[in-house]
Amino acid sequence: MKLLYFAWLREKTGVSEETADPPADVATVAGLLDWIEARGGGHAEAFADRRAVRVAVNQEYVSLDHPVAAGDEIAFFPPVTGG
Amino acid sequence: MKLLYFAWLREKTGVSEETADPPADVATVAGLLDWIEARGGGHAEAFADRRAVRVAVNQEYVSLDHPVAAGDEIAFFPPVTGG
Amino acid sequence: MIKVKREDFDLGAELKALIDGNHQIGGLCSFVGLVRDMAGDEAISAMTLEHYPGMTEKELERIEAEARDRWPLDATLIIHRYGRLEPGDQIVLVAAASAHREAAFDACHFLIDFLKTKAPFWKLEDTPDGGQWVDTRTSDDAATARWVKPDKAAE
Amino acid sequence: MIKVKREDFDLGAELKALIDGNHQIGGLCSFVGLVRDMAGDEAISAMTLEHYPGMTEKELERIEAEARDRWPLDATLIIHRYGRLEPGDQIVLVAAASAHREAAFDACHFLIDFLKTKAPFWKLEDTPDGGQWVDTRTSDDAATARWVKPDKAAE
Repeated sequence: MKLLYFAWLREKTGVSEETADPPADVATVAGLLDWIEARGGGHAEAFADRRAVRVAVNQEYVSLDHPVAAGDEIAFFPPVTGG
Repeated sequence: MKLLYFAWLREKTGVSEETADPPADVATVAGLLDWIEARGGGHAEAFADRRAVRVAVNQEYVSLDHPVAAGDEIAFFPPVTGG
Repeated sequence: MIKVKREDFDLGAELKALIDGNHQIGGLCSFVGLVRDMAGDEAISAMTLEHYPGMTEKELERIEAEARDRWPLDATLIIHRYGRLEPGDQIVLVAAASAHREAAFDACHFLIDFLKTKAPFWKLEDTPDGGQWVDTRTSDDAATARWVKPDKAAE
Repeated sequence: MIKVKREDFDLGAELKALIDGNHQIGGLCSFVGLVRDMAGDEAISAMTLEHYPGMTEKELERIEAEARDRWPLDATLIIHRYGRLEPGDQIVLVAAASAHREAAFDACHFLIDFLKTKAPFWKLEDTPDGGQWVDTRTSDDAATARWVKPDKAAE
Protein backbone atom coordinates (compact mmCIF):
# COMPACT_ATOMS: atom_id res chain seq x y z
CA MET A 1 0.00 0.00 0.00
CA LYS A 2 1.04 3.61 -0.54
CA LEU A 3 1.31 5.84 2.53
CA LEU A 4 1.22 9.65 2.25
CA TYR A 5 2.05 12.19 4.96
CA PHE A 6 1.20 15.90 4.84
CA ALA A 7 2.06 19.10 6.72
CA TRP A 8 3.65 18.47 10.16
CA LEU A 9 3.05 14.73 9.82
CA ARG A 10 5.32 14.85 6.80
CA GLU A 11 7.87 16.89 8.75
CA LYS A 12 7.82 14.61 11.82
CA THR A 13 8.01 11.34 9.90
CA GLY A 14 10.52 12.84 7.49
CA VAL A 15 8.63 11.16 4.65
CA SER A 16 6.08 12.48 2.19
CA GLU A 17 5.36 9.15 0.51
CA GLU A 18 6.40 5.55 1.10
CA THR A 19 5.39 2.09 0.02
CA ALA A 20 4.56 -0.19 2.96
CA ASP A 21 3.84 -3.88 3.22
CA PRO A 22 2.46 -4.51 6.73
CA PRO A 23 1.68 -8.04 7.96
CA ALA A 24 -1.65 -9.58 7.03
CA ASP A 25 -3.19 -9.00 10.49
CA VAL A 26 -3.10 -5.22 9.88
CA ALA A 27 -6.68 -4.93 8.65
CA THR A 28 -7.87 -1.45 9.74
CA VAL A 29 -6.57 2.11 9.88
CA ALA A 30 -6.11 1.74 13.65
CA GLY A 31 -4.09 -1.42 13.13
CA LEU A 32 -1.99 0.30 10.51
CA LEU A 33 -1.30 3.19 12.88
CA ASP A 34 -0.18 0.74 15.61
CA TRP A 35 2.19 -0.84 13.12
CA ILE A 36 3.55 2.53 11.93
CA GLU A 37 4.08 3.75 15.51
CA ALA A 38 5.93 0.56 16.38
CA ARG A 39 8.55 1.59 13.83
CA GLY A 40 9.57 4.21 16.42
CA GLY A 41 11.49 7.47 15.83
CA GLY A 42 9.74 10.16 13.85
CA HIS A 43 6.91 7.85 12.95
CA ALA A 44 6.11 7.20 16.61
CA GLU A 45 6.34 10.88 17.45
CA ALA A 46 4.08 11.92 14.57
CA PHE A 47 1.21 9.74 15.74
CA ALA A 48 1.54 10.26 19.51
CA ASP A 49 -1.74 12.20 19.55
CA ARG A 50 -4.13 10.40 17.22
CA ARG A 51 -6.90 12.93 17.82
CA ALA A 52 -4.78 15.38 15.82
CA VAL A 53 -4.59 13.05 12.81
CA ARG A 54 -7.05 12.75 9.92
CA VAL A 55 -6.99 9.76 7.60
CA ALA A 56 -8.06 9.29 3.99
CA VAL A 57 -8.17 5.93 2.23
CA ASN A 58 -8.17 6.21 -1.55
CA GLN A 59 -8.78 9.97 -1.21
CA GLU A 60 -11.88 9.67 1.00
CA TYR A 61 -12.07 10.60 4.68
CA VAL A 62 -12.39 7.52 6.87
CA SER A 63 -12.53 6.68 10.58
CA LEU A 64 -10.01 4.54 12.48
CA ASP A 65 -12.03 1.34 12.08
CA HIS A 66 -12.02 1.58 8.28
CA PRO A 67 -10.47 -1.46 6.54
CA VAL A 68 -7.15 -1.17 4.72
CA ALA A 69 -5.86 -3.49 2.01
CA ALA A 70 -2.92 -3.97 -0.31
CA GLY A 71 -3.09 -1.45 -3.15
CA ASP A 72 -4.78 1.26 -1.04
CA GLU A 73 -3.53 4.86 -1.01
CA ILE A 74 -3.63 5.88 2.65
CA ALA A 75 -2.98 9.49 3.63
CA PHE A 76 -2.32 10.94 7.09
CA PHE A 77 -2.63 14.65 7.79
CA PRO A 78 -3.62 17.23 10.42
CA PRO A 79 -7.02 18.95 10.37
CA VAL A 80 -7.18 21.04 7.21
CA THR A 81 -6.56 24.79 7.25
CA GLY A 82 -7.20 26.01 3.70
CA GLY A 83 -9.54 28.71 2.47
CA MET B 1 -43.05 73.48 -0.07
CA LYS B 2 -41.68 71.30 -2.84
CA LEU B 3 -43.63 68.12 -3.66
CA LEU B 4 -41.99 65.21 -5.54
CA TYR B 5 -43.70 62.15 -7.03
CA PHE B 6 -41.95 58.98 -8.18
CA ALA B 7 -42.75 55.84 -10.21
CA TRP B 8 -46.51 55.21 -10.62
CA LEU B 9 -47.34 58.11 -8.31
CA ARG B 10 -45.59 60.33 -10.83
CA GLU B 11 -47.49 58.70 -13.67
CA LYS B 12 -50.89 58.94 -11.95
CA THR B 13 -50.49 62.55 -10.81
CA GLY B 14 -48.88 63.48 -14.12
CA VAL B 15 -46.32 65.51 -12.16
CA SER B 16 -42.76 64.76 -11.10
CA GLU B 17 -42.24 67.96 -9.12
CA GLU B 18 -44.44 70.88 -8.08
CA THR B 19 -44.36 73.79 -5.67
CA ALA B 20 -47.37 73.86 -3.34
CA ASP B 21 -48.63 76.38 -0.82
CA PRO B 22 -51.29 74.63 1.27
CA PRO B 23 -53.32 76.54 3.90
CA ALA B 24 -51.80 77.00 7.35
CA ASP B 25 -53.93 74.27 8.97
CA VAL B 26 -52.11 71.62 6.89
CA ALA B 27 -49.59 70.67 9.58
CA THR B 28 -48.83 66.97 9.04
CA VAL B 29 -48.18 64.55 6.18
CA ALA B 30 -51.72 63.16 6.63
CA GLY B 31 -53.19 66.66 6.41
CA LEU B 32 -51.12 67.35 3.31
CA LEU B 33 -52.37 64.14 1.68
CA ASP B 34 -56.00 65.14 2.43
CA TRP B 35 -55.36 68.49 0.78
CA ILE B 36 -53.67 66.91 -2.27
CA GLU B 37 -56.47 64.37 -2.71
CA ALA B 38 -59.08 67.14 -2.56
CA ARG B 39 -57.54 68.53 -5.72
CA GLY B 40 -59.19 65.54 -7.48
CA GLY B 41 -58.25 63.96 -10.82
CA GLY B 42 -54.94 62.13 -11.01
CA HIS B 43 -53.90 63.41 -7.60
CA ALA B 44 -56.98 61.83 -5.98
CA GLU B 45 -56.46 58.59 -7.86
CA ALA B 46 -52.78 58.38 -6.98
CA PHE B 47 -53.44 58.47 -3.24
CA ALA B 48 -56.59 56.31 -3.12
CA ASP B 49 -54.66 53.57 -1.28
CA ARG B 50 -52.41 55.27 1.24
CA ARG B 51 -50.95 51.95 2.43
CA ALA B 52 -49.20 51.78 -0.95
CA VAL B 53 -47.53 55.18 -0.47
CA ARG B 54 -44.23 55.92 1.28
CA VAL B 55 -43.35 59.47 2.32
CA ALA B 56 -40.02 61.23 2.84
CA VAL B 57 -39.68 64.72 4.31
CA ASN B 58 -36.37 66.36 3.50
CA GLN B 59 -35.09 63.02 2.20
CA GLU B 60 -35.88 61.04 5.36
CA TYR B 61 -38.61 58.41 5.70
CA VAL B 62 -41.46 59.65 7.92
CA SER B 63 -44.87 58.43 9.09
CA LEU B 64 -48.21 60.10 8.35
CA ASP B 65 -48.24 62.09 11.60
CA HIS B 66 -44.90 63.77 10.81
CA PRO B 67 -45.10 67.60 10.70
CA VAL B 68 -44.71 69.48 7.42
CA ALA B 69 -43.74 73.13 7.01
CA ALA B 70 -43.07 75.69 4.34
CA GLY B 71 -39.68 75.05 2.74
CA ASP B 72 -39.87 71.27 3.19
CA GLU B 73 -39.08 68.87 0.34
CA ILE B 74 -41.79 66.21 0.53
CA ALA B 75 -41.61 63.11 -1.64
CA PHE B 76 -44.28 60.49 -2.33
CA PHE B 77 -43.43 57.10 -3.79
CA PRO B 78 -44.37 53.41 -3.80
CA PRO B 79 -42.41 50.82 -1.78
CA VAL B 80 -38.93 50.69 -3.24
CA THR B 81 -37.84 47.92 -5.63
CA GLY B 82 -34.14 48.53 -6.27
CA GLY B 83 -31.22 46.17 -5.87
CA MET C 1 -17.96 54.20 -0.75
CA ILE C 2 -21.21 55.01 -2.56
CA LYS C 3 -21.61 55.38 -6.33
CA VAL C 4 -24.98 56.07 -8.01
CA LYS C 5 -24.65 56.30 -11.75
CA ARG C 6 -26.06 55.50 -15.15
CA GLU C 7 -22.93 53.89 -16.62
CA ASP C 8 -21.86 50.30 -16.19
CA PHE C 9 -19.07 49.42 -13.74
CA ASP C 10 -16.03 47.15 -14.03
CA LEU C 11 -16.64 44.52 -11.35
CA GLY C 12 -13.05 43.29 -11.17
CA ALA C 13 -11.54 46.78 -11.08
CA GLU C 14 -13.97 47.94 -8.38
CA LEU C 15 -13.25 44.97 -6.13
CA LYS C 16 -9.52 45.21 -6.68
CA ALA C 17 -9.51 48.93 -5.82
CA LEU C 18 -11.50 48.21 -2.65
CA ILE C 19 -8.89 45.90 -1.12
CA ASP C 20 -5.75 47.20 -2.79
CA GLY C 21 -2.84 47.66 -0.42
CA ASN C 22 -4.74 46.73 2.75
CA HIS C 23 -3.06 43.59 4.07
CA GLN C 24 -5.29 43.39 7.13
CA ILE C 25 -8.11 42.13 4.91
CA GLY C 26 -8.65 38.39 5.12
CA GLY C 27 -11.94 38.16 3.24
CA LEU C 28 -13.92 40.05 0.62
CA CYS C 29 -17.56 39.19 0.07
CA SER C 30 -19.48 40.73 -2.82
CA PHE C 31 -22.90 40.50 -4.41
CA VAL C 32 -23.85 41.60 -7.92
CA GLY C 33 -27.49 41.97 -8.96
CA LEU C 34 -28.22 41.43 -12.65
CA VAL C 35 -31.19 42.05 -14.95
CA ARG C 36 -33.00 38.76 -15.64
CA ASP C 37 -34.81 38.06 -18.89
CA MET C 38 -37.83 36.72 -17.00
CA ALA C 39 -39.95 38.02 -14.13
CA GLY C 40 -42.20 35.22 -12.97
CA ASP C 41 -43.64 33.89 -16.22
CA GLU C 42 -43.15 37.07 -18.20
CA ALA C 43 -40.38 37.86 -20.64
CA ILE C 44 -38.49 41.08 -19.90
CA SER C 45 -36.87 42.89 -22.81
CA ALA C 46 -35.48 45.76 -20.73
CA MET C 47 -36.07 47.70 -17.52
CA THR C 48 -35.79 51.30 -16.45
CA LEU C 49 -34.58 52.16 -12.98
CA GLU C 50 -35.92 55.42 -11.56
CA HIS C 51 -34.52 56.84 -8.35
CA TYR C 52 -34.69 59.85 -6.04
CA PRO C 53 -31.44 61.77 -6.54
CA GLY C 54 -30.18 63.11 -3.25
CA MET C 55 -32.16 60.79 -1.00
CA THR C 56 -30.71 57.74 -2.76
CA GLU C 57 -27.17 58.72 -1.80
CA LYS C 58 -28.25 59.61 1.75
CA GLU C 59 -29.98 56.27 2.28
CA LEU C 60 -27.06 54.32 0.87
CA GLU C 61 -24.68 56.23 3.14
CA ARG C 62 -26.90 55.47 6.14
CA ILE C 63 -26.95 51.77 5.25
CA GLU C 64 -23.18 51.69 4.74
CA ALA C 65 -22.58 53.53 8.04
CA GLU C 66 -24.79 51.07 9.91
CA ALA C 67 -22.91 48.11 8.47
CA ARG C 68 -19.58 49.63 9.51
CA ASP C 69 -21.01 50.27 12.96
CA ARG C 70 -22.16 46.66 13.36
CA TRP C 71 -19.17 44.74 11.98
CA PRO C 72 -15.37 45.26 12.03
CA LEU C 73 -14.94 46.18 8.36
CA ASP C 74 -11.92 47.43 6.45
CA ALA C 75 -13.81 48.51 3.35
CA THR C 76 -17.34 48.68 1.97
CA LEU C 77 -18.73 49.55 -1.44
CA ILE C 78 -22.20 50.14 -2.88
CA ILE C 79 -22.67 50.86 -6.57
CA HIS C 80 -26.20 51.20 -7.96
CA ARG C 81 -27.11 52.08 -11.52
CA TYR C 82 -30.22 53.85 -12.81
CA GLY C 83 -31.72 54.39 -16.28
CA ARG C 84 -32.38 51.81 -18.97
CA LEU C 85 -30.88 48.33 -18.54
CA GLU C 86 -31.14 45.10 -20.52
CA PRO C 87 -31.06 41.42 -19.51
CA GLY C 88 -27.58 40.45 -18.35
CA ASP C 89 -26.71 44.03 -17.35
CA GLN C 90 -25.28 44.69 -13.91
CA ILE C 91 -27.67 46.65 -11.65
CA VAL C 92 -25.98 46.76 -8.29
CA LEU C 93 -22.77 45.79 -6.51
CA VAL C 94 -22.34 45.58 -2.76
CA ALA C 95 -19.10 44.44 -1.15
CA ALA C 96 -17.60 44.21 2.33
CA ALA C 97 -14.02 43.41 3.30
CA SER C 98 -12.85 42.43 6.76
CA ALA C 99 -10.12 40.60 8.62
CA HIS C 100 -12.78 38.00 9.35
CA ARG C 101 -14.83 36.02 6.84
CA GLU C 102 -18.07 35.94 8.84
CA ALA C 103 -18.07 39.73 9.22
CA ALA C 104 -17.53 40.16 5.47
CA PHE C 105 -20.40 37.78 4.65
CA ASP C 106 -22.85 39.17 7.17
CA ALA C 107 -22.14 42.80 6.28
CA CYS C 108 -22.44 42.15 2.55
CA HIS C 109 -25.75 40.34 3.07
CA PHE C 110 -26.99 43.15 5.30
CA LEU C 111 -26.04 45.79 2.71
CA ILE C 112 -28.09 44.22 -0.09
CA ASP C 113 -31.05 43.35 2.13
CA PHE C 114 -31.30 46.88 3.49
CA LEU C 115 -30.67 48.49 0.13
CA LYS C 116 -33.59 46.54 -1.31
CA THR C 117 -36.05 47.84 1.27
CA LYS C 118 -34.66 51.33 1.96
CA ALA C 119 -32.93 52.82 -1.08
CA PRO C 120 -35.41 54.84 -3.22
CA PHE C 121 -35.19 52.98 -6.54
CA TRP C 122 -38.12 51.73 -8.62
CA LYS C 123 -38.03 49.24 -11.49
CA LEU C 124 -40.24 49.58 -14.55
CA GLU C 125 -40.08 46.38 -16.61
CA ASP C 126 -40.73 46.29 -20.36
CA THR C 127 -42.95 43.24 -20.93
CA PRO C 128 -45.00 42.06 -23.94
CA ASP C 129 -47.97 43.70 -22.15
CA GLY C 130 -46.16 47.04 -21.84
CA GLY C 131 -44.33 48.72 -18.98
CA GLN C 132 -45.03 47.29 -15.52
CA TRP C 133 -43.83 48.65 -12.18
CA VAL C 134 -42.29 45.90 -10.09
CA ASP C 135 -44.20 45.11 -6.91
CA THR C 136 -42.46 45.05 -3.58
CA ARG C 137 -41.68 41.54 -2.59
CA THR C 138 -42.69 40.62 0.92
CA SER C 139 -39.65 38.34 0.97
CA ASP C 140 -37.48 41.47 0.87
CA ASP C 141 -39.16 42.80 4.00
CA ALA C 142 -38.64 39.45 5.69
CA ALA C 143 -34.97 39.49 4.66
CA THR C 144 -34.58 42.93 6.24
CA ALA C 145 -36.50 42.04 9.41
CA ARG C 146 -33.88 39.36 10.09
CA TRP C 147 -31.31 42.07 10.80
CA VAL C 148 -33.38 43.91 13.41
CA LYS C 149 -31.56 43.80 16.72
CA PRO C 150 -33.58 42.50 19.68
CA ASP C 151 -33.41 45.85 21.48
CA LYS C 152 -34.65 47.67 18.39
CA ALA C 153 -37.47 45.22 17.63
CA ALA C 154 -39.05 46.13 20.96
CA GLU C 155 -39.11 49.85 20.19
CA MET D 1 -16.04 24.55 -11.95
CA ILE D 2 -12.96 23.66 -9.89
CA LYS D 3 -9.47 25.08 -10.36
CA VAL D 4 -6.53 24.17 -8.14
CA LYS D 5 -3.37 25.97 -9.17
CA ARG D 6 -0.23 27.78 -8.15
CA GLU D 7 -0.75 30.91 -10.28
CA ASP D 8 -2.84 33.94 -9.31
CA PHE D 9 -6.31 34.39 -10.84
CA ASP D 10 -8.04 37.42 -12.36
CA LEU D 11 -11.04 37.95 -10.08
CA GLY D 12 -13.02 40.13 -12.49
CA ALA D 13 -12.41 37.88 -15.50
CA GLU D 14 -13.34 34.73 -13.55
CA LEU D 15 -16.61 36.22 -12.29
CA LYS D 16 -17.49 37.64 -15.68
CA ALA D 17 -16.89 34.29 -17.40
CA LEU D 18 -19.07 32.58 -14.81
CA ILE D 19 -22.21 34.57 -15.60
CA ASP D 20 -21.51 35.52 -19.21
CA GLY D 21 -24.49 35.05 -21.50
CA ASN D 22 -26.81 33.50 -18.89
CA HIS D 23 -29.70 35.94 -18.52
CA GLN D 24 -31.52 33.76 -16.00
CA ILE D 25 -29.00 34.82 -13.35
CA GLY D 26 -30.31 37.48 -10.99
CA GLY D 27 -27.55 37.41 -8.41
CA LEU D 28 -23.87 36.49 -8.11
CA CYS D 29 -22.31 36.13 -4.68
CA SER D 30 -18.57 35.66 -4.33
CA PHE D 31 -15.99 35.39 -1.58
CA VAL D 32 -12.25 35.94 -1.91
CA GLY D 33 -9.85 34.85 0.82
CA LEU D 34 -6.63 36.86 1.09
CA VAL D 35 -3.31 36.45 2.91
CA ARG D 36 -3.23 38.72 5.97
CA ASP D 37 -0.03 40.27 7.30
CA MET D 38 -0.96 39.30 10.86
CA ALA D 39 -2.14 36.09 12.52
CA GLY D 40 -3.27 36.90 16.04
CA ASP D 41 -0.43 39.06 17.35
CA GLU D 42 2.22 37.73 15.03
CA ALA D 43 3.52 39.30 11.83
CA ILE D 44 3.32 37.07 8.77
CA SER D 45 5.83 37.68 5.99
CA ALA D 46 4.58 34.88 3.75
CA MET D 47 2.79 31.54 3.84
CA THR D 48 3.08 28.26 2.00
CA LEU D 49 -0.02 26.28 1.12
CA GLU D 50 0.48 22.53 0.90
CA HIS D 51 -2.26 20.30 -0.46
CA TYR D 52 -3.08 16.71 -1.41
CA PRO D 53 -3.21 16.62 -5.23
CA GLY D 54 -6.02 14.40 -6.39
CA MET D 55 -7.99 14.37 -3.16
CA THR D 56 -8.17 18.17 -3.20
CA GLU D 57 -9.98 18.18 -6.53
CA LYS D 58 -12.26 15.35 -5.45
CA GLU D 59 -13.25 17.08 -2.22
CA LEU D 60 -13.89 20.40 -3.98
CA GLU D 61 -16.03 18.60 -6.57
CA ARG D 62 -18.00 16.91 -3.81
CA ILE D 63 -18.57 20.26 -2.08
CA GLU D 64 -19.62 21.92 -5.33
CA ALA D 65 -21.99 19.06 -6.18
CA GLU D 66 -23.61 19.26 -2.76
CA ALA D 67 -24.18 23.00 -3.14
CA ARG D 68 -25.79 22.49 -6.54
CA ASP D 69 -27.94 19.76 -5.04
CA ARG D 70 -29.15 21.98 -2.22
CA TRP D 71 -29.82 25.25 -4.05
CA PRO D 72 -31.11 26.20 -7.51
CA LEU D 73 -27.83 27.45 -8.96
CA ASP D 74 -26.92 28.51 -12.50
CA ALA D 75 -23.16 28.51 -11.95
CA THR D 76 -20.57 27.78 -9.27
CA LEU D 77 -16.83 28.27 -9.10
CA ILE D 78 -14.10 27.28 -6.69
CA ILE D 79 -10.50 28.38 -7.27
CA HIS D 80 -7.86 27.55 -4.68
CA ARG D 81 -4.15 28.29 -4.95
CA TYR D 82 -1.23 26.44 -3.41
CA GLY D 83 2.46 27.22 -3.00
CA ARG D 84 4.09 30.36 -1.60
CA LEU D 85 1.89 33.42 -1.08
CA GLU D 86 2.50 36.85 0.39
CA PRO D 87 0.28 39.27 2.34
CA GLY D 88 -2.39 40.70 0.05
CA ASP D 89 -2.27 37.70 -2.29
CA GLN D 90 -5.51 35.96 -3.25
CA ILE D 91 -5.78 32.43 -1.80
CA VAL D 92 -9.26 31.28 -2.72
CA LEU D 93 -12.35 32.32 -4.66
CA VAL D 94 -15.77 30.77 -4.28
CA ALA D 95 -18.80 32.04 -6.20
CA ALA D 96 -22.41 31.04 -6.77
CA ALA D 97 -24.90 32.49 -9.25
CA SER D 98 -28.65 31.96 -9.16
CA ALA D 99 -31.93 33.47 -10.25
CA HIS D 100 -32.46 34.20 -6.56
CA ARG D 101 -30.27 36.25 -4.27
CA GLU D 102 -30.74 34.16 -1.14
CA ALA D 103 -29.71 30.99 -2.96
CA ALA D 104 -26.57 32.71 -4.26
CA PHE D 105 -25.64 33.96 -0.78
CA ASP D 106 -26.34 30.71 1.04
CA ALA D 107 -24.56 28.56 -1.52
CA CYS D 108 -21.49 30.82 -1.57
CA HIS D 109 -21.32 30.80 2.22
CA PHE D 110 -21.74 27.02 2.26
CA LEU D 111 -18.93 26.56 -0.29
CA ILE D 112 -16.34 28.45 1.74
CA ASP D 113 -17.43 26.97 5.09
CA PHE D 114 -17.19 23.42 3.75
CA LEU D 115 -13.99 24.06 1.85
CA LYS D 116 -12.36 25.27 5.07
CA THR D 117 -13.15 22.08 6.96
CA LYS D 118 -13.00 19.48 4.17
CA ALA D 119 -10.53 20.43 1.43
CA PRO D 120 -7.04 19.03 2.18
CA PHE D 121 -4.95 22.21 2.35
CA TRP D 122 -2.52 23.19 5.10
CA LYS D 123 -1.03 26.61 5.75
CA LEU D 124 2.53 27.08 6.94
CA GLU D 125 3.06 30.69 8.05
CA ASP D 126 6.46 32.40 8.02
CA THR D 127 6.67 34.29 11.31
CA PRO D 128 9.58 36.01 13.12
CA ASP D 129 9.81 32.74 15.15
CA GLY D 130 10.05 30.61 12.01
CA GLY D 131 7.54 28.52 10.11
CA GLN D 132 4.35 27.64 12.00
CA TRP D 133 1.56 25.34 10.88
CA VAL D 134 -1.80 27.02 11.27
CA ASP D 135 -4.07 25.38 13.83
CA THR D 136 -7.60 24.40 12.96
CA ARG D 137 -10.00 26.94 14.25
CA THR D 138 -12.94 25.54 16.16
CA SER D 139 -14.98 28.40 14.72
CA ASP D 140 -14.58 26.76 11.30
CA ASP D 141 -16.10 23.55 12.60
CA ALA D 142 -18.96 25.52 14.11
CA ALA D 143 -19.49 27.32 10.80
CA THR D 144 -19.73 23.99 9.02
CA ALA D 145 -22.00 22.42 11.62
CA ARG D 146 -24.55 25.13 10.86
CA TRP D 147 -25.16 23.58 7.43
CA VAL D 148 -25.91 20.08 8.74
CA LYS D 149 -29.47 19.17 7.80
CA PRO D 150 -31.67 18.01 10.69
CA ASP D 151 -32.05 14.54 9.18
CA LYS D 152 -28.29 14.19 8.77
CA ALA D 153 -27.46 15.49 12.25
CA ALA D 154 -29.35 12.53 13.73
CA GLU D 155 -27.36 9.94 11.81
